[in-house]
Amino acid sequence: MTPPIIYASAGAAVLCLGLFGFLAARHVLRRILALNVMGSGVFMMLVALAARTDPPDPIPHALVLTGIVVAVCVTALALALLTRMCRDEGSALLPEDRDIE
Amino acid sequence: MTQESWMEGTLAAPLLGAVLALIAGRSAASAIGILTALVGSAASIGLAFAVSRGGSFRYAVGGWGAPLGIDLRVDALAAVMLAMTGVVGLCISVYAVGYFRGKEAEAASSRTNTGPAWLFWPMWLMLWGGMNALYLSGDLFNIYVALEVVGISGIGLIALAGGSAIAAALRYLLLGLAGSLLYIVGVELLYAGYATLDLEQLRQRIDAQPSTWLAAALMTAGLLAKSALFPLHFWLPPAHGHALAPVSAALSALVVKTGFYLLVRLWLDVFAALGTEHVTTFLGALGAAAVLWGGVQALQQERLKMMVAYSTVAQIGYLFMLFPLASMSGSLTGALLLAVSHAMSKAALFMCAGSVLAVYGHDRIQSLQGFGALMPMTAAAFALSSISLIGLPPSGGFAGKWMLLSAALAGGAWWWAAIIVLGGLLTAAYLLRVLAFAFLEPVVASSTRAPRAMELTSLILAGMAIAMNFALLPLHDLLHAGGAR
Amino acid sequence: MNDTVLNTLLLLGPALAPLAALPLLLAGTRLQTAVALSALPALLVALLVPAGTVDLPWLLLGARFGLDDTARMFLVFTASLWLAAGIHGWSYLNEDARRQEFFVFFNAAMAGNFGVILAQDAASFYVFFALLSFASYGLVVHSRTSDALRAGRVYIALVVVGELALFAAIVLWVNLTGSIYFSEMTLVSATAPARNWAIALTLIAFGIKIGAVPLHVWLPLAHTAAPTPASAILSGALIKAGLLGWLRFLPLGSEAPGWDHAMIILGLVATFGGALVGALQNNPKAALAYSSISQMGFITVLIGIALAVPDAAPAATLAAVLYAFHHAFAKALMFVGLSMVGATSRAGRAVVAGGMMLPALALAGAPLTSGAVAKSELKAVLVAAGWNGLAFPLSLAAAGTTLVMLRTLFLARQAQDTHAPHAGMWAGWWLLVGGCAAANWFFPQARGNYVMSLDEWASALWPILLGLSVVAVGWRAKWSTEKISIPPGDILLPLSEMWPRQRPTPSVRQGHQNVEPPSPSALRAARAAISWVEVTLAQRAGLVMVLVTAAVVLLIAS
Amino acid sequence: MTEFMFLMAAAVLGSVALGLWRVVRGPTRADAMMAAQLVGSGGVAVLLLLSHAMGRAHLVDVALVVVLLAAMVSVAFVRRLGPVRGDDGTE
Amino acid sequence: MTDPWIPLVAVGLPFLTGIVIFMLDDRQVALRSLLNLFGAFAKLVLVGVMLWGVVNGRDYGVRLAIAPGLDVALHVDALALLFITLSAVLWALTTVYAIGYLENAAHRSRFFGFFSLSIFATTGIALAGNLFTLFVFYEILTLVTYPLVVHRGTQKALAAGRVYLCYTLAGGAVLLLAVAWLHALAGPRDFVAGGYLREFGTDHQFTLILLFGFLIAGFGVKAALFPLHGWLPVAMVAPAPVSALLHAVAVVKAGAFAIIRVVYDVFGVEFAQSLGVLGPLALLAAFTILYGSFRALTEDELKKRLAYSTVSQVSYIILGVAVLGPLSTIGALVHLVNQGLLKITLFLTAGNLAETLGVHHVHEMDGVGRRMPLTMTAFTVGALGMIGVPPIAGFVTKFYLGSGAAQAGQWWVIVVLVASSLLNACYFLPILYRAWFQPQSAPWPNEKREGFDAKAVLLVPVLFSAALAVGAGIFANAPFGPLEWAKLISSREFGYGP
Amino acid sequence: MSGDTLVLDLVLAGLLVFLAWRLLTLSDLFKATVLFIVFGVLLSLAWVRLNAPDVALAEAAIGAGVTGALVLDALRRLDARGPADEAQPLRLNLPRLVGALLVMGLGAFLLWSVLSLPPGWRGLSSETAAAMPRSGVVNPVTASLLNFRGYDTLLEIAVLMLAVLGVWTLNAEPMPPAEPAGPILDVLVKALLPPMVVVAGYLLWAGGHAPGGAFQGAAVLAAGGILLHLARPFNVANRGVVRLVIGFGFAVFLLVGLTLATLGGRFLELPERHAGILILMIETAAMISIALTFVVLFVGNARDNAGRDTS
Repeated sequence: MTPPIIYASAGAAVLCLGLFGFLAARHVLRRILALNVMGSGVFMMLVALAARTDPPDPIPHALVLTGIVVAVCVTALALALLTRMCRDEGSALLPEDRDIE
Repeated sequence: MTQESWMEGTLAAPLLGAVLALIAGRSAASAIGILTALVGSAASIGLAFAVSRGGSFRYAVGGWGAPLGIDLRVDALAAVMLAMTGVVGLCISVYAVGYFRGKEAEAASSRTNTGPAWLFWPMWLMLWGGMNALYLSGDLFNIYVALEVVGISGIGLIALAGGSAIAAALRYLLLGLAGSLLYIVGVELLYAGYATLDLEQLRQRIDAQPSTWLAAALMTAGLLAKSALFPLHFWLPPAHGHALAPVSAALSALVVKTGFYLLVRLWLDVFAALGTEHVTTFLGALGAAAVLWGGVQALQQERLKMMVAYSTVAQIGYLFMLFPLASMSGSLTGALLLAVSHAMSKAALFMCAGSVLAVYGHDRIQSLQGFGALMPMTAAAFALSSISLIGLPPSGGFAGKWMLLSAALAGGAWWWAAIIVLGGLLTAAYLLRVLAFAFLEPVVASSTRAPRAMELTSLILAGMAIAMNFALLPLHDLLHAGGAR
Repeated sequence: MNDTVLNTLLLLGPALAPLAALPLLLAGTRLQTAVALSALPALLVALLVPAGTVDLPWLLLGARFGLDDTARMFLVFTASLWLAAGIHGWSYLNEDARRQEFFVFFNAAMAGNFGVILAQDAASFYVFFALLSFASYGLVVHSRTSDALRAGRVYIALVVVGELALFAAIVLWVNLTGSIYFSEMTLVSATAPARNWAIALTLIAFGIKIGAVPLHVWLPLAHTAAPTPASAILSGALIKAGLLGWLRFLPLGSEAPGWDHAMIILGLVATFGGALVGALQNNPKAALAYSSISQMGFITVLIGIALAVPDAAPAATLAAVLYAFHHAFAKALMFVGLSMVGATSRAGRAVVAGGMMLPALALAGAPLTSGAVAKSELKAVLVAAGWNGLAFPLSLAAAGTTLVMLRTLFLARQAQDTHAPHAGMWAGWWLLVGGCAAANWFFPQARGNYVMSLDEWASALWPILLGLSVVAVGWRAKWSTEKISIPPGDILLPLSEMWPRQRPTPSVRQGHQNVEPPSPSALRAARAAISWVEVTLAQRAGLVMVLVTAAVVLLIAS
Repeated sequence: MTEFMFLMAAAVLGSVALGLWRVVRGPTRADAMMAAQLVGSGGVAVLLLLSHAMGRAHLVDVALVVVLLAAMVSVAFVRRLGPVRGDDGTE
Repeated sequence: MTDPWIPLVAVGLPFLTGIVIFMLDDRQVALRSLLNLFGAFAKLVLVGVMLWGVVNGRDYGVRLAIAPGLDVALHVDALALLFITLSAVLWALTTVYAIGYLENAAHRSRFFGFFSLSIFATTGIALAGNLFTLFVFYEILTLVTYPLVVHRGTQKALAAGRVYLCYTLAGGAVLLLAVAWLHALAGPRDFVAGGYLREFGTDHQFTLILLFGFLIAGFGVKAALFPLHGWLPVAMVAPAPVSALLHAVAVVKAGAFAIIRVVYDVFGVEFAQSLGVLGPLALLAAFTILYGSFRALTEDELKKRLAYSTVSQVSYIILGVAVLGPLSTIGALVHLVNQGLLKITLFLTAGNLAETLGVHHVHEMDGVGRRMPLTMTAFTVGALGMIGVPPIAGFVTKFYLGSGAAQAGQWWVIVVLVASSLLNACYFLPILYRAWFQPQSAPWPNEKREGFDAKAVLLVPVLFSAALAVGAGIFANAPFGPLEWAKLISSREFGYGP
Repeated sequence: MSGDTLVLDLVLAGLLVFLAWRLLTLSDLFKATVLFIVFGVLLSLAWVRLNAPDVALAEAAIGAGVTGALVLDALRRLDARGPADEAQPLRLNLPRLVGALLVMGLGAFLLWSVLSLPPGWRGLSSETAAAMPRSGVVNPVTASLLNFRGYDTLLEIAVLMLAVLGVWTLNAEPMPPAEPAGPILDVLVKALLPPMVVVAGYLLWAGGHAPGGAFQGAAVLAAGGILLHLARPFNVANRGVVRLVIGFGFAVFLLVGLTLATLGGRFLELPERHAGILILMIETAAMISIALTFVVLFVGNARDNAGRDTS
C-alpha cells in the first residue's frame, strides 16, 4: 500500500463511478458532472501511476494539465449547449430521454 | 520545397487561417477562409506528392523527438487522408462562400439576422487544422488533443444551425467526451506500461498484458463512438442531418474518417502484436451491421439530409470491413479509396441537399418533384455521387469496393463480399428513390436559384468521386512508396 | 462471270420476273396489263433453256438454282397455269377495286412458285415456298367476306404449321445429309437418328400444301373463297408445290418402313374420302376442291409406293409428276370454266360447256385424255412395284371422281348469274383448254403408246360408267344433296367446336407497375421496431460503449 | 513532527467529512454552500499542514489559489443562486 | 502491334458527344441534331475503319491499368466487331428517328445526352477485352439507360424505372460478386477464344458452377432471361427510340452479348459443357422463349407484346450459346444481329403508329395498313422475320440454331424453336391481319398528322432497318455479312469451321 | 511512507470516492454541484499528495474554481428556464444493473491490470531530467508543457479558443442584471481583485521554476474577471478587441513556432538560448488570452461586433 496505489485505486473507482453516472443519468447536467468526475478519475490514475518514480515523471503532469483545461472547455461548451437547449425546448434532457422516467 | 515545408504548411495554414479569421471578424472571415483553404489544400496535395516521391518521414516537433517530444509521422496513409481533407475542404470552403452569401441575401430580404454565421470560418478552419494535426500526429496524447480540437469545432459548427441541431450537438458532445475519456484511459494505461506515447515506439514495445488489452479495448470503444460505427452511430444522423449544409458536408465527409483512421493505425499497426483476428472480425462485423442498419434506416427517412446522414452510417461500415480483410493485398488501398471517394461524394450529397433546401425551402423527399429540371447541375451531382456511393462503375466507390471485394473473395471470405454487395443494393435503393424525383415534372416553379458556386462545387466534387475510379493505381503506388503502416 | 450472270438471269430470272413486274402496277392502265404476263419468262425458260445450274454463294445460305427434268416439267405446267390465270384473272377482276392488290399477292405467289421449282437448295426452296404460301393468303382472303377471312385464318394457320414443319424438316435433313443442296443430299440410312422425324415433318410440311388427309381442311375453304383464277392457281399450281417438296426432300429410293404404308393408306383415304365428300358439296368450287384432295390421294399413293419399293421410285416419281401435270391443267380449266358459265351467247355457252367436259373427262381418266395416260402410268408403276392389288381400288376411285365431276357440272349449270366473260377471260380460258388438250402429248412416255389397247379402254371406261350409273340411280331415287351434304372443311368443324375461342382481351394490364406495398401494418411494425432500436441505443449510449469495450477486451483476451 | 502534521491533516479532513454530511443533508442551499466553504477552509488548512509536512513551500501557493477561487465561487453562488425565491432564504 | 487510338476514339466519341449535348440548351435544336448525327456517322466510319483493319490483320487494342492486376482493356475482335457494327448502324438509325420523334418534346438535351452515353456504354461492352471492363461498361449502361426509361417523367415512367433499376442493380450486384470472385480465383485474364478457366479442370468445380450461375443471373437480367425479365415489359413506357435502344441496340443485347462472352471467352464452351452448366442454361433459355411468347399472346398493348416478344427472342441467342456446337454458335451470333434489326424495326414502327395516330393497342390497329402502308410494310417485315419467315433475317438464325441443335443431338431444341415460331405467328399474324385485311373499325385514337403515313424522318429509319432485315436474310451468306463474322467467331471458338 | 501518511491518503481517497458517489446519486442537482466543487478542492489535495503541485494548482483554479462557477451559473440558468430537478435519483433498473455490473467488471479489470503493471517503470523522468538544461526553464512540468510538448499546448489553446467560438455561436445570453451589488460585495471585490492580479502574475512568473504557469495564472485572473462580472455585470461582446485578445495567445504561440521553423529549425523548436524568454513571452500572451477566454465562457455573449441583437 503506497500512496500511488491508493490513489490509483481511488482513481479507478472514481472513473467507474463517473462512467456509471454517465450511463445511468438522464439529466444532461448530471451527465456533464459525471464525465468530469470520470475525467478526474482518469487523471488521478495517470498522476498516481506517474508517482511510481521519485521524483515523479513530469510528463503525465503536463498531460493532466492539458486534460484539465480541455475538460473545462468541453464542460463550458456543454453547459452553454445545455442552457440553450433548455431555453429552446424547455427540457434539460436529450430528446430521446424525455418520454421515459 | 522539402517534404518538411509541405508538412509545416499543411499543419499551420488552417490553424493560422482560423485565428486570423477569428481576429478579422465578419467582414474578412470568408476571404481569409478561401485563401487559407487554397493554401492548405495546395500544401496537403504537395505533401502527398512529396511523400509519393520521397517516402514517409518523421518530424520531431520542437526538435526533442520521441518519447519526450512529439513526433509527427507522415506516411502514405496520412498523406492520403490529408490530401483528401485538402481537396474536399477546399470545395466545402468554396461552397460555404456561396451558401452563406445566399443566407445573407435571404436574411436581408426577410429583415432577419444571420447571427454569428461568420463564426463558421474560424471554426471550420480550426476543424480542418485539427484534422490535419490528427492525421500527422504520431503521438497518442497529441492525437487526443487533436481529437478534441476536431470534436469541439465540430460541435460548434453543428450548433451554428440552431434549433434541433443544439440537442444533436449536445448528444454528440457528451458521447464524444465519453469517447475521449475512454481513449485517454487507454493512453494512460499504455503510458503506464511502456513509458512512451509515440506510436512507433509503442508498436515495438507492445506485448500482451492485461493493461494493454484494456487500453486497446477502451481506445477502440472511444474511437468507435467518435467514428459513429454501429451501434454507436445514433448521434450522427441528427447531428449531421440538422447542421448547415457545408457543416454536414465537412462532418460527414471528413470528420468521421478520423476515428476510422486512428483505428486503422492502432489495430493494423500498433496493436498488431496482440493477435488481433478476433477484434478485426468484430470490427468488421460491426461494420457489416452498420452497412445494413444504416441502409435500412436511410430507406425510412423522409428528409433528404437525414437520409444522407444515415447513408454515412452505412458507408462508415464499409470502411470497417477493411479490418478483417487487412491481411489480403489491396484491401487497404480499397478501403482508403473508399474513404476518399466517400468523402467526395458525401460532401457533394450534402451540398446538393443544401442547394435543394435553398431552392425548395425544405428537404422532404416526397416533395422534391422535378429538382432535376429546376437545378440540373445539382441533380447531376446527386446522380454522380450516388453512383460512387452505390459503388457502380466507374467511380471511386466502385474501385474501392472492388478491391475490398477482391480481398474478401481472395481470402475465401464470401460473407464479407455478400455484405458489400448487399450494402450496395441498399444504398442504391435509398439514393435512387430520391433521384427518381428529379425526373418528374416540377410542380411549382421556384424563382429562387441556388447560387452557382454551390451547384458547381457539388458537381465538381461528385465528378471527382467518379474520377477516383482511376486513382486506384496512383494510390496503390503511393501506399507502397510511402510505406503505409 | 458472264456465264453466271446469264445463268442467274435464266434460272432465277423467271422467279424474280413477277416481282420485278410489280412496279408496273403503279404505272398507267395500259402498262399494267403487262403484269398479267409475268409468267411468260418462266414459260419460255421452261421450254427453251437447257438444263443447268447456277451457284450464288452470297445469296441466302449459298443458293443454287437450276433446271433439271423435274423442275422443267413443273415449270412448264406451272408457268402455263400462271400465265393463263394471269390473263384470265386480269380481265376477271376488271371491275374489282382491289385488282392491283390482288396482283401484288398473285405475282408474289407466282414468284414463290417459280422459285420453289428452280431452287436447288433447301434454303432457297424454303424462302420461295414461304413466299408462295404467305402470298397466297392474299389470294384466299381477296374478297374479304367473312367466309374468305375464315378460310384465310384456317389457311394461314396451316401455312404456319407447314412452314415450321418444313423448317424443322430442313434442319433435320441438312443435318442428316450434311448439305443443303438437293443434288448432294445423299440418301440416309434408315437407321439414322431423327430420320423418321425428318420424314414425318416433311410429310406434314408438304402434306398441308398437297391437301393430304387430315391436313386438307384449308383446301375446300380456300378454293371456295378465293376468286376463281386464284382457285385455279391454288388447285393447279400451289398444291403441286407440295408434291415438289416431297420429291425434293423425301428419301425416295431408300426404304422408309412404316411411312410407305401410312402414305398409301392416307392416299387411299384421301382418294375415296375426297371423292365422296366432294360429291356431296353444294358449291362447285368446293366440289372441285375435294376432287383435288382426291386426286392428290393418287399422288400420295405413288409416293408411298416409291418409299415402299425403292427400285420403283424413279418410275413412281415420274408417274407422280405426270399425274400432277395432267391434274394441273384439268383442274385449273375446271375452275376457270366456272367463271365462264356466265357467257351470254349460246355458242359461247356451248364452248364453255365443252371446255368443262374436257377436263372433267380427263380427271375421270377417260380415254384419249391426259387423265387416261396419267392413270395408265400410275397403274404401270403399281404393277412394276408389285402392288397390283391397288389397281382396282384406284379404278374405283375414278368412279368417285366421275361422281364429283358430274356433281360439279350439275352445280355449274345452276350457277347462271355470274357476269359475262371478257375477252381476257376467254384468252386465259383458251390457253388452258389448249394446255389440257395437249397435255397428254407433252408426256414423252405417252407419245409412244398413245394408241390404247382394248383392255386399257375398258379399264379406263368402267369407272366412269359406274359413276354415271350411280348418279343415274341417285337421280332416280331423288337423293337430295341438300340433306346429306357435308360442309366444306369437313373435320375442321367439329375440331373448331372443341377449340375454345380465345381473343386477346383489351384489358389494360397493370403488371409490375403497381408493386403492391407490403401490408401497412407490417411495415409500420417494422418501422416501429427500427426506431425503437435506434432510440434505445441513444438512451443507452454509455452502456453500449461499455459493452463494446468489454467485448473488445474479451476478444483480445481470448 | 511531520507525522503529527500528517495526522493533523487527516483529522482536518475528518472534520471536513462531517461538513460534507451537512452538504448532503443541509435543508437549504445556503447550508450546503457554507459547508462547502468549510471544506474549502479545511482544504487550505490541510494544504498548509502538508506544506510543512512534505517540505514543499510552494504548496502555500496552492492554498492561496484555493482561497481566492473559493471566494470567487462563493460570490458566484451568492449572486447566481442566493436570492432564489421560495427558498427559505438565509440571505 | 496494337493500335490504341481507334478503340479509344470509338468509345470516347459517344461519351464526348453526350457530355457536350448535356451542356446544350434545350432550344439549340440544330446544333444538337448536328452533333447527334455527327456522332452517329462518325461512329459508323470508325466501325468501318475497324472492320477494314481487322480484315487486314490489324490489331486494335488499348489497356489502362486501374490497379495492379486490374485493367480496363479494350480490344477489337470479331465478336466485338459484330456487336459494335450492329450498334453503330442501329444507333445511327435510332438517332435519326429520335430527332424526329422528340421534336418539341421537353428535356431533349437530357435525352440525347443519355442516349449518346448509352452508346458509349454499349461500345464499351462490345470492345471490352476482359470481364472487368465488360462489367464496368455493363453497369454504366444500367445507369445511363435509367434516365431514358423514366424520361417521360410520369409516375408510371418512374415506377417502370424503379422496376428497371431493381432488376438491373440486383443483377449488377450479383455480377459484381461473380466478377470479383472470378478475378480473385483466376487472376487478371483477358477474354480468349476457348475460355481461360479450362486450366482449373475439376479443381474448383463447385465454385465455378456457382460463378457461372452468378454470371448468367447477372447478365441474364439485361438479357431478360426468365425469371429476370420482369423489367422489360414494364420499361416499354419509355419513348419509342428508347424502347428501340433497350430492345434492339443496347440493353438486352448487352446482356446477351455478355453471356456469349462468358460462355465462349471466359469459360469456353467445351469447359462449360464439362461443368454441366450448359444444359440448364439451355433449358432456361428454352423456357424463356416459350414463356415470353405465351405472355406476348395475351398482351393487347402493342409495345408490351413486342416487349414480351423480345423476352422470347433474346433467349434464342442464349439458347444458341448453350447448345454445344459451331452451328448453334453461329445461330446465336447471327441472331444477335438479326434480332436487333427486326426488333428495332418493330419498335420504331410502333413508335410511328403512336406518334402519328395515337395507336397503342392491337385492337386499335384495324385497317392501319391502308393508312400507313410503308410503316406497316416495315412492321410486316419485322413480324414475319420474327416468326422466321424467309427470306427475312430471322430464318437464318433459326436455321442455324436448329441445325446446331440437330448437330448436337439435342432434338428438343428444334421442338422449342418450332413451338416458339408457332407462338410468334400466333401473336404477330393477327396484328398483320388487322392491319392489312380489316377495314378501319374506329377513328384513330389521337391522329396527329393528316398526310401520307408518318413523317419522313420517322419513316426513313424504319424502312431502312426493314430493308436491312430483309437484306440480312437474302444476302446472309454475302462476304462481310453478319453470318460470315459469326462463322469466323465460331471457328475461332471451336478451332474449326462449322 | 509511514502509516500516518497512509491514514491521510486513505481518508482523502475515501472521501473522494464517497464524493463522487454522492454527487452522482443525490437527487438535488445543486447539492451535487456543491459536492462537485468540494470534490475539486479535495482533488487538489490529492495532487499535492501525489507530488503534482502544478496539477494541484490547476485543479484548484480551474477544476474547482472556474468549473464550479460555470456549473453554478448553468444551474441558475436551468432554474430560470425550467425545472433543474428533472434529475431523478439513480434508481436501479435492469439496464442500469447491467451497466453497473459491467462497469464494476471493467473497474476490477482496470485495477487488476494497473496492479499487475511490471515494476521498475521509470517513465520519462530520466529523459526529462536529461533534457531540462536545454529547456530554458527549471520547472519540468512547464518545460513539458511549453517546450517538450508545446505542440499539445498549442492545440490546447486552440481548444480554448474554440470553446469561446462555440459559446458565441450559441448566443448564450447574459444573465438578467442581478440586484445591484451590495456594499459587502463591492468591498470584497475591491479587496480581492488586486491580489488576484498579483497572484496571477506571480504564478505566471513562478511557472519557470516552481509550480505555476499560464493556465493557473489565467484561471486566477479570470476568477477576478468573473468576480467583477458578478458584482457589476458587463458584457464581453464579440468585438474586435475581444477577439484579438482571445486569439492573441494562440497567434503568438503559432507565429513563434512558425518563425522558428522558417528560421531553420523545426516547428516550435525553441533555441536553447532563447527558450526561457520565448516561453515567458508565449505564456504571457497565453495567459491574457486564456483569462479572457474563461471570462467569456462564463459571461457568454449576446451581441455581435456590430452591436446588433443576435438572439
